[in-house]
Amino acid sequence: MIADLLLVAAMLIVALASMLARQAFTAVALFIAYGLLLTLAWVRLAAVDVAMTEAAIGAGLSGVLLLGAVRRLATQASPPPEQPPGPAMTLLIALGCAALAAALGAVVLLLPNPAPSLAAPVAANLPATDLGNPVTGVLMSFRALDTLLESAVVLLAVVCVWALTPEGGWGGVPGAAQPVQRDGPLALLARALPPLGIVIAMHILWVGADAPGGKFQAAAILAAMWLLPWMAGLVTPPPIAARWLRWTIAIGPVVFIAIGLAGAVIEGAFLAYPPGWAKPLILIIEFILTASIAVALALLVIGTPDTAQRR
Amino acid sequence: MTLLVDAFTILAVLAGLVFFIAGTTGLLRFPDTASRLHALTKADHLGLGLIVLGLLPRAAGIDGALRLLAIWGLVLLSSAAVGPMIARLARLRRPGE
Amino acid sequence: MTSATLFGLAGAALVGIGLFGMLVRTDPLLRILCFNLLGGGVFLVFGAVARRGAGAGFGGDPVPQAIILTGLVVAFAATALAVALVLRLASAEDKR
Amino acid sequence: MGMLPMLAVMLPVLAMVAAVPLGARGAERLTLAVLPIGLALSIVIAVIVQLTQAPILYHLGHWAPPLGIAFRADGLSAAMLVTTAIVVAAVAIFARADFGTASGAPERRQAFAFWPLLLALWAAINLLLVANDLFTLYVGLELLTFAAMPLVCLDGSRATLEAALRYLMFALLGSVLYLLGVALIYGAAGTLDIVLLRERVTADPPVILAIAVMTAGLLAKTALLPLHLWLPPAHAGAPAAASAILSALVVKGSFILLLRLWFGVMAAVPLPDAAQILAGLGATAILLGSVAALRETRLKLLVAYSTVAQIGYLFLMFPLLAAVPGVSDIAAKAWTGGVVQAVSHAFAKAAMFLAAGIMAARFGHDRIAELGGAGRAMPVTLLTFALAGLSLMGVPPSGGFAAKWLLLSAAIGAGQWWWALVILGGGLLTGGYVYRVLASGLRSGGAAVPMSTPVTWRRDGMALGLAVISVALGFLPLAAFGLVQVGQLDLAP
Repeated sequence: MIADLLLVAAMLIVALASMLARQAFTAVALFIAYGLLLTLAWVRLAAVDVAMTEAAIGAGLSGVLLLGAVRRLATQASPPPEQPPGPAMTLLIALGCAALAAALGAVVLLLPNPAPSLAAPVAANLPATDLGNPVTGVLMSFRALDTLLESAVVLLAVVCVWALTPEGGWGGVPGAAQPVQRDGPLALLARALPPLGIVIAMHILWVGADAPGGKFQAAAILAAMWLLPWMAGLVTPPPIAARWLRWTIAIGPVVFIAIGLAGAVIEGAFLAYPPGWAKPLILIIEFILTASIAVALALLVIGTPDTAQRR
Repeated sequence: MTLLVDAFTILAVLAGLVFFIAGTTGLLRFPDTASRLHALTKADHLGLGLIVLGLLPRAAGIDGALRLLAIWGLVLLSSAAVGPMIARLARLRRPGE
Repeated sequence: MTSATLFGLAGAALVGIGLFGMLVRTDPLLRILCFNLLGGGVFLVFGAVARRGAGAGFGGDPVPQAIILTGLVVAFAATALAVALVLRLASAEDKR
Repeated sequence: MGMLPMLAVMLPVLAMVAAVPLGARGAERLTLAVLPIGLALSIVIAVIVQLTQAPILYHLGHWAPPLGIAFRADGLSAAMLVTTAIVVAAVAIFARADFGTASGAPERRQAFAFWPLLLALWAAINLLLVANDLFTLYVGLELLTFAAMPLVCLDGSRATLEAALRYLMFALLGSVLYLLGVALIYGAAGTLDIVLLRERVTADPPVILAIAVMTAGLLAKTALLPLHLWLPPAHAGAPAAASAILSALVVKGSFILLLRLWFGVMAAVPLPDAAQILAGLGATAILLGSVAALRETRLKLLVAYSTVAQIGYLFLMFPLLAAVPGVSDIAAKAWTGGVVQAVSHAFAKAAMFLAAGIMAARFGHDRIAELGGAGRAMPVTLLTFALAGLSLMGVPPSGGFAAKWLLLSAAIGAGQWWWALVILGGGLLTGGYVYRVLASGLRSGGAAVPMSTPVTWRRDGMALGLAVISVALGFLPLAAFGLVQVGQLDLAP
C-alpha cells in the first residue's frame, strides 16, 4: 500500500510537472517518465498485458514521436502562439477541471460493491478458444471485432499521415532525413539491438496466446527495431509509392476480415472459428497482423513524406 | 540452504537499493548534466547488477536466469548508448559549461 | 482503501491535470502531450474498474483490460496523426 | 438475414483496407464497384425492418452480450443507412472529376487519399448506426474522426491545415471524454451492450457523471453551440465533395450516438431538466447560427453556418421525448421529427454544398455579392440551391417541412410552445439567407461568368438529385415514417 501511495504521488507530480513545463523538451522527457510510472501502475493493477503495451507504445513509441517532433520544431520557425487565456479564465478553467476530478474521484469511491465483472464468463468460455491468456481470448475471440476495426484504424492513420504530404512530395520517402551516424553510440545500438529485439518480439508474440504478451506488444518492439537504424541514418524507409509497403500494412486487416467472413459462411457468424480451429486461426491472424501493425506503427512515427527528400 | 539463499538475496537486493538511492540523490543534487549522468549510470548499473545477482538463485530454471541477465545487459547497452547522446546534447545547448 | 481505488483516484486527478493542460496550454505539441496525460488518467480509471472486477482466478476483469489495450493503440494513432498535422503546419509556416 | 448489418459495415471496411495497396486509380474503381452493393444492402435492411417491424439482431462470433458484441439495426439505423449510402454514392460520382485518375496518369496525393477516406467514413457511420456496444461505438467515433480530419485539409493550404488542427483537438477531446464515460458505465453495470444497459442502469452518480461527460464529448463532435467554433472553417475550407459529406453525415454520426445514449442506455431513466438545457442550446444555435449565416459574405461559410443552425433543430427532440416517457403519440412525433430532420438535412446540405462548390469552381471565388449571372449561366445549379434551401426552411411540401411540422406539433402537444416559436423563427431566418444567395445569383450579373471550367451534367445531376430527394421526402405518406419507430428502446415496454 505504501509503495502504491509513493507510486501514485510520483505519477501525479511528474504529470503536473510535464503539464506545467516551460520547454517542450522538458515536458516530453517528463512525459516519458510518466509513461514508465504508469507501466508500474499497470503491474500493480494486475494488468501485465496492459503494462507491456503501455511501456512499448504509451511511453516508448509516443515518446520517440514527441521527441522527434520537438527536435524538428526547434529547427523551424515556431508558429505564432495562440493567445493564452487570461488569469481569470485560467482560474475558471482550473476550478472546472478540479471539480471534474473531484466528481470523478467521488464516483470512483461510489462504484458498486461487489464490482460487476465479466471475469467468470470469460473463464467459463476461454477453453472454447484453446487460449490460456484471457486478454488474448477477449481480443481475438469474444471482442475480435474491436481488434479488427482497430487494425483498420491504424491503417487509416497511416493514410491520414501520408495525406498531409506537402505539394511535390507525393510518392517520396516518408519522414525527415536522418543524419547518418557511421559510428557512435546510436549506431552501435542500431546495429547490436535489432537481432535481439526481433527474437524478443517473436517470443512475446508466441507466448501471447497463453501468457501476457501478444501482437500489439510484439509489433511495437518490431517497430522500434526498425526505427532505431532509421534514426541512426543506417536505413532509409521505402518510398510510400512502393506497392509492397502498402500491401504489408494492408495484408493484416485483409486476412483478418477474410477469416472473419469465412467464419460467417462456414459457421454462420462473422469471426466465429470452427471448433478445434480457433487457436491455429488466431495464431495465423496474430502473426500476419503483427507484421502489418509493426510496419504501420513505425510509419506513424516516421511521419509525412518531405519535399526535400524526394528521390 | 534456503535460509542461506534468502539471506544472500536480501543482502544483495538491499545493497542494490542503496546504490539506487545514491544514484537518485546524485541525479537530484548534482549541479550539471555531466555529473548527474555520471551518478545515474554508474550507481544504477551497479545497483541493478546487485539486484539481478540477488535474484539469480530464485530464478525459475536456466532460461529465467538468462532472462534476468539479459535485462541487465540490455540496460547496460541502452544507457551506454543514451548517456553519451544526452551528454552531447547538453554540451550543444550550453557551450559555456 | 484498496489499491484499485487508490489508482482510480489517481486517474481522476490525472484527468483533471490533462484536461486543464489541454485547455490552457497554447503550444499545439504540448496540447497533444496533455491529451495523452488525460488519456492516461482515463485508462487508469478503467484499470481500477478492471482490478475491482478480479475473480475466477484472474487478477482483474480481462474484458476491460483488453479494451484498455485496444484504446492505447488507438490513442497512439491519434497522437501520431496530431503530431504529423502540427509538423505539417509548422513547415507551411516556414514557407510563408 | 442477420448478416446484413454486418456486411453493411464490413464491406466498406474491406474496401478501405484494400484501396490502400491498389493505389488511387484502383481505389476509385473499387469504390464505384462497392457503392451499388452497399446501397442495395442498406435498402434491403430497411425493407426487412419495415416488413418485420422488428430490429435485426446479430451476435458476432456467436458470442452473445455481455461477453460478446451485438449488432442491432433498428428503424433509425435503417433510415440512416439508406441516407448514408445515397449521399456517399452521389458524392463519389460527383468527386470523380476532382479526384479521379485517368488511365496511365501518375498517382496524385488528393486522389490517393480521397477514396480510402470516403470508404472509411462510410464504414464508420454504418458502424455507428448498427453497433450496439459502447466501446465498439468508440472505435467507430475514432474511425470517423480519422477519416474526416484529412478531408478538411485535403487541399493542403495553411488555412485548412489550421482548421483541421482545431477540428482534431475538439474531436480528440470529445472522444477521450466519451471513453471516460464508457469506463464509468462498465464499472457501474458490468456491460457495454446498450440493450442490456437499458435494464441495468439506474440514476446512480457513476452513471449520471458518465452520461454527462459523454454528452459533453459528443456535443463537441456534433458542434452544438457553444462548441461549434471548429465547424465553419473546417467545413467551408474543404473541397466541395468533402464538405458535403462532412456537413451531411459526419456530424450526424456523433448525434446518433447521443440518441443511443439518451434514449437507449438511459431510456428507463429520463432526464427532463438536462434535456431542456440541450434544447436550449439547440434553440440558441438555430437563432445565432442563422443570423451568422445571414451576415456571411462567403457562400461556403454561409452554408457551413447553416449547418450550425440546422444541428440545433436536432436537439429540440430531447425535451419532447423526455417530457412524456413511454408510449405516447407526442414522443413518437418528436422522435420521427428529429430523425426526419437528420435525414432531410443530410440530403439538402449535401446538395447545397455540391451546388456551392460548382458555383465556386465556375466563378473562381465564392463571394455572394458577386454571384450575378449565375441564374443565366448555371440555372440547374441555382435551382439545386433553391430546392435544398426550401427543404432547410421547412416550406411544404419538403422533407424539411415534414420534420419541422412534426417537431412543431410535438412541442405544442407537450405544452412546450416556446420551441415552436424557435422553429418558426429559424425558418424565417433560413429563408432570409437562402433568398440572399438566390437574389444575388438571379441578378443579371455585371461581370460575365467565366466559362473556363465546364460543368458536366453529371455533377449538376448529382447535386440536383440530392436536392430533389430532400424535397420528395415531404411527399412520402406518413406511414413510411413509421420505419424510424421500429425498435426504439424507450417505447419498448
